[in-house]
Amino acid sequence: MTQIELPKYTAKDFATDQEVRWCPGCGDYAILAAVRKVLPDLNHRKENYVFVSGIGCSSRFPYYMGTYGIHGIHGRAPAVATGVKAANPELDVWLVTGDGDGLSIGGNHLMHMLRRNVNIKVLLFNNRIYGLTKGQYSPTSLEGHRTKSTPMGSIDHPIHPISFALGVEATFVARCTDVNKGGLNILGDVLKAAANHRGSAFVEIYQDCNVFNHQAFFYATEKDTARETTVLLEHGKPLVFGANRDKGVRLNSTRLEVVSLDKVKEDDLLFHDETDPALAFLLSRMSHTQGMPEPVGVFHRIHKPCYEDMLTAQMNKAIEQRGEGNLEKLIHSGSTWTVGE
Amino acid sequence: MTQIELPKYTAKDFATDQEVRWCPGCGDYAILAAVRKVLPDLNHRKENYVFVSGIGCSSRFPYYMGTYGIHGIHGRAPAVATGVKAANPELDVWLVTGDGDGLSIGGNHLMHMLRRNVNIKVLLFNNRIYGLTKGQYSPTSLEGHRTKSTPMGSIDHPIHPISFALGVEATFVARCTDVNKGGLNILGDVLKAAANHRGSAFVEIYQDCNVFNHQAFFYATEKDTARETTVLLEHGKPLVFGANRDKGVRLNSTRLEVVSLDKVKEDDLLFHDETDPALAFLLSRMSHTQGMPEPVGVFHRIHKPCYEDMLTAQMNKAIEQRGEGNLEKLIHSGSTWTVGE
Amino acid sequence: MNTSATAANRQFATETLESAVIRFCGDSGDGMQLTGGEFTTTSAVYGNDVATFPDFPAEIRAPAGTLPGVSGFQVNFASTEIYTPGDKVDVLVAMNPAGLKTNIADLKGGGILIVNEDAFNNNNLKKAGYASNPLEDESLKEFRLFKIPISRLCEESLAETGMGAKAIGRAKNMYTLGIVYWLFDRSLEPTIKHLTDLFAKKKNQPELAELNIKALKAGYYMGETAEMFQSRYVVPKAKLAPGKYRQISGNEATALGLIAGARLANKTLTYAGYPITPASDILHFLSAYKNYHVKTLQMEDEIAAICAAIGASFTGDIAITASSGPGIALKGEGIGLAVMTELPVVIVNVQRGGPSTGLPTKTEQADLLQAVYGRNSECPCIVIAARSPGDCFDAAVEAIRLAIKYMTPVMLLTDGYIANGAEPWLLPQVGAMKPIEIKHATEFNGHSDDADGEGNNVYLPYLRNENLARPWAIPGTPKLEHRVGGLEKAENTGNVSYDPRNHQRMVDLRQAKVEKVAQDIPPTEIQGESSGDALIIGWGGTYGAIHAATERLLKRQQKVGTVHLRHINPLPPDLGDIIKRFKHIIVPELNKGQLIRIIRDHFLVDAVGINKVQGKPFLVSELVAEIEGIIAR
Amino acid sequence: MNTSATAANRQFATETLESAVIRFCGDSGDGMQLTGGEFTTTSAVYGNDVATFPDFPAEIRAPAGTLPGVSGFQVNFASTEIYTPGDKVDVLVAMNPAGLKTNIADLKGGGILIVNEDAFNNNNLKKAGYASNPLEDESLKEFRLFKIPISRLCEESLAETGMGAKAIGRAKNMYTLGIVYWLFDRSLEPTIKHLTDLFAKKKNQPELAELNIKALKAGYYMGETAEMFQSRYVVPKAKLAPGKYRQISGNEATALGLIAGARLANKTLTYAGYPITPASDILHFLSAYKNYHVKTLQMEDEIAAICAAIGASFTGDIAITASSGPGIALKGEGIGLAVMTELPVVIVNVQRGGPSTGLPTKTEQADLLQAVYGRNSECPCIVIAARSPGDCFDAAVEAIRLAIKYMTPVMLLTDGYIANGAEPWLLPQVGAMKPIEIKHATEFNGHSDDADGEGNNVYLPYLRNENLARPWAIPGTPKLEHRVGGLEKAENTGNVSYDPRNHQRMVDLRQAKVEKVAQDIPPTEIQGESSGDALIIGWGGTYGAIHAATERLLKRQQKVGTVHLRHINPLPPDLGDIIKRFKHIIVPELNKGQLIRIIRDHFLVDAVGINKVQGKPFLVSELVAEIEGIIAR
Ligand SMILES: Cc1ncc(C[n+]2csc(CCOP(=O)(O)OP(=O)(O)O)c2C)c(N)n1
Ligand SMILES: Cc1ncc(C[n+]2csc(CCOP(=O)(O)OP(=O)(O)O)c2C)c(N)n1
Ligand code: SF4
Ligand code: SF4
Ligand SMILES: [Mg+2]
Ligand SMILES: [Mg+2]
Repeated sequence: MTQIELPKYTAKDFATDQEVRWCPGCGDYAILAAVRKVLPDLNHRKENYVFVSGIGCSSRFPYYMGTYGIHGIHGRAPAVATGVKAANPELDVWLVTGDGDGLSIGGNHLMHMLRRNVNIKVLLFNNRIYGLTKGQYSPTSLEGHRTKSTPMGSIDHPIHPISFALGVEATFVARCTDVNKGGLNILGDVLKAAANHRGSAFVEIYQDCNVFNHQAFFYATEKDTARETTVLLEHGKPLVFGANRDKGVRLNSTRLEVVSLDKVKEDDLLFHDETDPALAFLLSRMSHTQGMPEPVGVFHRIHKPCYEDMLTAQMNKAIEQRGEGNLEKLIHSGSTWTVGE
Repeated sequence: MTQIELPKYTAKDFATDQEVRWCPGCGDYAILAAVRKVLPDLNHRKENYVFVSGIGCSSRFPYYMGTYGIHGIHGRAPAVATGVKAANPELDVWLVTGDGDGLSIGGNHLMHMLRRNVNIKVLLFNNRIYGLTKGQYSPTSLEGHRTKSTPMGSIDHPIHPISFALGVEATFVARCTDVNKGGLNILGDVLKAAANHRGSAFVEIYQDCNVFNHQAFFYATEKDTARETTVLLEHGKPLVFGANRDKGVRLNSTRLEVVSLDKVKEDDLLFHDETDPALAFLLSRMSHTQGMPEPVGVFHRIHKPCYEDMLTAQMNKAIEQRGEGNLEKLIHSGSTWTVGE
Repeated sequence: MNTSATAANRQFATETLESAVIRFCGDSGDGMQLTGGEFTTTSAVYGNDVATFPDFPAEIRAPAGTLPGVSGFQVNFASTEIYTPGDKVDVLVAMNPAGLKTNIADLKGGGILIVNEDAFNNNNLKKAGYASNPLEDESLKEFRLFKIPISRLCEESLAETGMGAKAIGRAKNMYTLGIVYWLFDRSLEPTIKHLTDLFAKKKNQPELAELNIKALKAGYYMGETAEMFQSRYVVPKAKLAPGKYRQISGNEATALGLIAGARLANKTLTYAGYPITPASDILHFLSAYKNYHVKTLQMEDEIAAICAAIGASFTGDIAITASSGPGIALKGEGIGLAVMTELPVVIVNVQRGGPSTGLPTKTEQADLLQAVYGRNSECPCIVIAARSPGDCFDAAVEAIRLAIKYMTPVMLLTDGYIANGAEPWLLPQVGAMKPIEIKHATEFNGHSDDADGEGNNVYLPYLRNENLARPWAIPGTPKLEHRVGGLEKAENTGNVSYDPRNHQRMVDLRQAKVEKVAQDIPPTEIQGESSGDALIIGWGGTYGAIHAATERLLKRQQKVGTVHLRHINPLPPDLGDIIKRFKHIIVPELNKGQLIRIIRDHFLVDAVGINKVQGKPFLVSELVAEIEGIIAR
Repeated sequence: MNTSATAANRQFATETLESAVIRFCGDSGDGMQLTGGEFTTTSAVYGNDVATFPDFPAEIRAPAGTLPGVSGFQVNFASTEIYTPGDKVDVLVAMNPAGLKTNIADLKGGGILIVNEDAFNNNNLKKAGYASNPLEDESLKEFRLFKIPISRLCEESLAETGMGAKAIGRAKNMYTLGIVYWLFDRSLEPTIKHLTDLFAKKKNQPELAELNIKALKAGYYMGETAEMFQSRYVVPKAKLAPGKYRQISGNEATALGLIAGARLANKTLTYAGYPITPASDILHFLSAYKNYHVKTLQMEDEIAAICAAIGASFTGDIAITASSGPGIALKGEGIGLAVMTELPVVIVNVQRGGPSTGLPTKTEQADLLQAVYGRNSECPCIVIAARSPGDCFDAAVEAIRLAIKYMTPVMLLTDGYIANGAEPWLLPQVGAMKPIEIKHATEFNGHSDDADGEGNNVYLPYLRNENLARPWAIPGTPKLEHRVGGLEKAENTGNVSYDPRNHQRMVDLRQAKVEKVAQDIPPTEIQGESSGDALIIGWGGTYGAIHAATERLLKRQQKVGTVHLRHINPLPPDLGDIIKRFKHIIVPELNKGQLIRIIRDHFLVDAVGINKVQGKPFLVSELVAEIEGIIAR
């Protein structure tokens, strides 16, 4: 797309007159603010944005964006968004979903959209709970989590959204948090990186559900702990973390370990490589419950052709090769015979 | 389960009076024969087997097994099978599905069954095509594949079933081929290993669709090529392959490379570790089209508690803690008051 | 404390009422549901008949003070039998301007209006869209307005507890409840007991229990001492059927009924569900009852849920799934598989406003035609409906009974109104409940032509008994190994069959089987006249309103009779005869006319609908007016 | 070669027939579908009217020689207009014992039976379940049996080609076709041309083209020289409407009609589907027509397909999805979203035998009630049906036209019978086709109360035009940014609304909009009498049989009239009047009675159904008998 003269937008241009109706304190507010703030910087036309969602608290998102939008049905946003993008590849399509919407009922659609590499930006608000239906466990809820539907604790082994996305070969996979009171706030940067990726971009956002799963991610967002429990991924750079940046992550054969920078040189640490899917997969399994920092930033980024581009290319190629079809040609396209008067 | 005296079964005991109706030459026949042959060795009661399937050529499987069986609806076999296992954890539940049934319409159910680690043996017949509906491309069809629905070639990036299964954290992941004319026939061994795994066991079987995608896997099954294009995974052993066992696979940081055993010692090769998910993921991306042998055998095997065991345990614990519920107790379970005559 | 003694200390005018309708409303955060629930229980325990209508916003927590954030709870309590929460409100308690704004239209002229004066600040007034303060202009003059600075009074009375401002602020609903208790001369005891149970025992926060009890008492004393109210009201005990009662909501009753059905069959109950408003509570209740041999599976979606239920049913459990509109739509294909495999599964549909996502927290009755016809091809299933919260229990037991007797899926329709609403439930006598007999097949039941010898030597999974049900052999049973599936089945053997005549036969059999259920339907009860001007045919959660309307019509000497259907597919066999005895046939429904489609088709009678699709129940008055209008035509 | 000249060399008795029905049958591997198709095309090109019925097994390739592996193709060709493939068969060609066994019952007494004698070996006889060889006992004596060693003769005549035994074996269908061509004095040219196109051009195997052409000619000469047949038959040209024709199957016509609709609207067509029998061919056809501005998406399942279609529709494309029974059941929730968002989407349902997976390759008409009622809540969509293969074209154009005009989903019902069946199709005049006008919104259309100034300053996505349709602004249009979704919409603004009265209003509006379609329905055509003893009401793929039956009844002086509905929801506005003019109302359907439910409900008339659920179309004779029976009551 040529960057012709664009109006100068501000975050306010991306608001609507609809009252935002999340619970006070919900992490969704921070994400909404970040998205509204990032879009004006992207130099795309406002009327070309389409926000698509499913059903859930998070999926109310489109109502609060002054763009085109579809609040779909539960779990089906990836399919709706694929239809939008297939029909008009020029549009900037964003998809907002939750851990229930995107990974429970909608896991299959998400998987197929990602593997097809439809050029859509996916924001998965992971609060490890069903918010809108008032507090049942979700596919990312931790084992043993007591919720309305699991009074004796969840017995499901949770899914890791990043591992899932890598397993189905998404071309851009990233993670960040809704807020960050203890370190760098990378939400905006990750959103921009996703926006600039040509292909499916999957972003897991740790999001606080203030009502039904409060503080689930405080370890990763609060001042005291954030720098100890998270590590920022930067392509080509070593994995260093800690409030004093005194710790690092090292590769030992195919396993990872935390080392102290007192004892190990930075050069011996693991250097992040966004293009390596197996490395990204390895990183996706790090959990602060096992004493490992959880990576934030871009796990994986590679280039593959986009679905809608190929779809359009085939149509154009067919037109080129066989000539543009019209009604007359269509109707006479088989072998015919004539009956006289 | 105590191994009380069992009838001695033969493969024939697991046949039915229904005519097998696959196309002549279909790879499904070999798999059927292998399953019928393996079951008698497992020392389980015949009446405890339940074969569950979806819809597709492969999903006709239950009709040909002299066990209990459910030929379900398209894509939903994992859910049906979960219901069977939840209701009676003592049963031996096998699930037969295709690349369309299991990974297209049914991908989500499969994913959740695997992550929950329901103790079910999954045989995914991957023929990279929709057989029963007469030849459309499937999620595992290669890019550019011309089929009935893709006359100009498929534009979808295919999914890798093994990567998918690892991404959703299956506890047992394996691959084998329907027939093997060029090496060891490991189908039986893999089936046994799956049967003996306590948890979800996912087995991808390269299967020849004789009619709509013939020879798709000949590289991996035929005499000339099989030993060059596949490598057998054995826990704790190095990855050696080739008709003369003169080649190996080596780990270089987080990437794999093929090396000649002339130049590299076996000890420097990659040694397989079934318990390492990231290693398994790395192996799952090997493709003969990129000059790498494709692994067969068990990629990954770890132990986690099974869903149905925990489900039953919670029920029993509740009974233990709160006493067995009966009708009288149930009805009077709230706070009550009495209205006099 | 002996409150009644205290109350007796001073003299007030006491008015005795047959019934009264109170509505508590305020912000979602104001605890109105708890408040209303407490008043209801107290009144029920006292001996009134009660009926309730909780009405809460779709949002989890809409922004405080806004109109969409208003939560309401209405309770009707009476010394006679009542059937609805009441059309109009006698006492409205409004905790904030938004609550007042959205609810005032329902307050009777001359009704009592209690407001928390402190909440009527500029900010809140603006959020509610009031240009001026309604407490200070003339707009409320037709009501008996009591402006009480509840927030401040409550705060003051709790100041010495030393508890935080937030906890104290939250206690104002109990303060308010205390005032209302005083006004209606109610005992504080049930609420005190409940607060103790809830905070002290369950949540282990005895200090909160104490705080709330203190607030409750303070409110009560305020009523006593403030000389604000000129009179108190008494709603005497009702003459209710003697026995033990409890408050029960429809969803809880459904859960209990499902467990009861499984217990009567002496079977494990496997429930596979996926959360959806307003059906989720069935899952919540059941998952808390695991010690009743209950297994609950929260599946990945509704399709997985019905399919898991089918798997569990094949395996011999009592298999249940529940959902609401969109989720039930998703189950259509799965229900088809249950019809074809002839496995007993109960599907509960707690209907809500639609179409599509619609109005998730509102009630509607518009899934009847989907229940009867909403699957591909000829795919009959039994459809029954529950009429009231307590009735959900009986309906659930009936659903399981029919599913097993006829080996086929049963759809049980309830709705958001009865699912969330509660009523006093006369506990059924366990001794009077018939066991549900299940005889799993364990032996061969047929003779193969190919085989030598005599006697049975094969298992025919599609052989039929006198009810046209097939046998139910479950995995683990030696020798009866067999396969089921969604392809057409050969009669008796159950093998796959593409034979044209067999297909016709099987389609006919599945239909005939569902029609056989007519033999289980008791003679239809008629409320009122058994012939006359108008027959009113209702079904489901409109029972209360229709019953009350009928009573009123009968009192007004109208020649009306009313039947309320439990069984929708098939219909009661005697319904045709009853219909013939009336001049007008009237079918009130909270949809655009669905049961009426079936009635007209079956009986070729020019039935007239009374229809409302507003996410709200019928008012008795509107039914009465409409019916009289039709009769007068 | 000039076959007609050759044929003239010898003298044969020539019988002239008004029509003849031939059925080719044999193993799935025997190429019967191709054979039948060739005969059909040749006859059509010659100038006969033709009607066909292909009937193939559910398995891809059932084991050779078995009963389930039999594939059949029936063609009726005539010198008069015909409407069905014929009830009974005049000439049966059986390539193996299994084919004979499954088809012989349909051969007329005295009919011609041509068998491939070579295939009647012990092995094949056993597989077909014959105890003795029927060619050698008396069992076929009522037919004119021609035992021809087709395999051997074909082999011999192709021996010198040097081709492999497999290819030669496969050519025996062309040899057989040659015989039949001789018998009916048909030109070989069209088939020679087609074989050349198929093998030489498309598959680049000219040697196979040659081989098959050789076999074809050899068979023809065999007829000529073998003195086996005593006479030849001539079915003269029919008097057909003049113009250009082509053979077309229903699925192809549907595909073409969908493209035509998009071309008439000058829009890209986005088709999102998921393979399912018998609808898959629509996807196959469309994906071959990409140069007509067609995009085809094979999605991961049917739910994804309807949802992608909704996304494409929101974006401004002509959005289509198609499926069959189980897949349509899955789309219910999605269709609800389309109804709520008021977006034009066409959903094609190629109906098949059910319930559940049912009889995937067989036909049925049993999804009508699902189409009309099969979604949660009040969720009306337009329902139309196609009556014949060629009519699928018009119906598809009409579906797109209505969807756009009313901004709402349209369900188009076809069925396996017309989808797979083919008929000569008189090519429509492009000039006569009305363009489909789409005016996307590009400007503000309303004035906001909040705003200063005059003139339009907001976009109201739910404002309505005279057809009650809302405007269609598509992404990329500056200033008209708006959001749609499944929650209830406020009138005009389209904002989420939980307001009770708004909900009622919107439910009413959506219903009224669909009812408005009545204004587009032309006056109902009646075949036969416009008043009298019986009105026959049909719909969909039974048209041919009902039409033919009506002709026969009229010839027999029965006072019958027949209407065949294109529009099912809403019904034609004049249908009620027509119904009143007849004594009996008869509704034949390939289900247990579905349209009849709606007819009875709407018109309160005691309509009687003729129903058949055997996976097969009606026979004309059975319709005639049943209808006469009803009239005689
Ligand atoms: C078909 C269907 N099933 C179920 C629901 C009920 N439902 C709405 S949102 C939701 C889950 C929400 O969880 P999540 O996606 O994590 O979003 P959150 O509210 O936590 O942001 C469910 C189960 C529905 N609306 N539609
Ligand atoms: C709901 C539904 N959608 C579609 C179909 C049609 N269908 C049957 S099998 C199948 C795909 C089969 O492919 P696969 O699972 O790979 O099995 P295979 O035949 O190759 O063994 C499809 C699309 C169906 N039966 N039901
Ligand atoms: S329920 Fe949780 S996720 Fe939903 S709005 Fe409230 S705080 Fe946010
Ligand atoms: S179509 Fe392919 S997969 Fe199906 S039975 Fe035939 S060969 Fe096997
Ligand atoms: Mg969530
Ligand atoms: Mg396949």
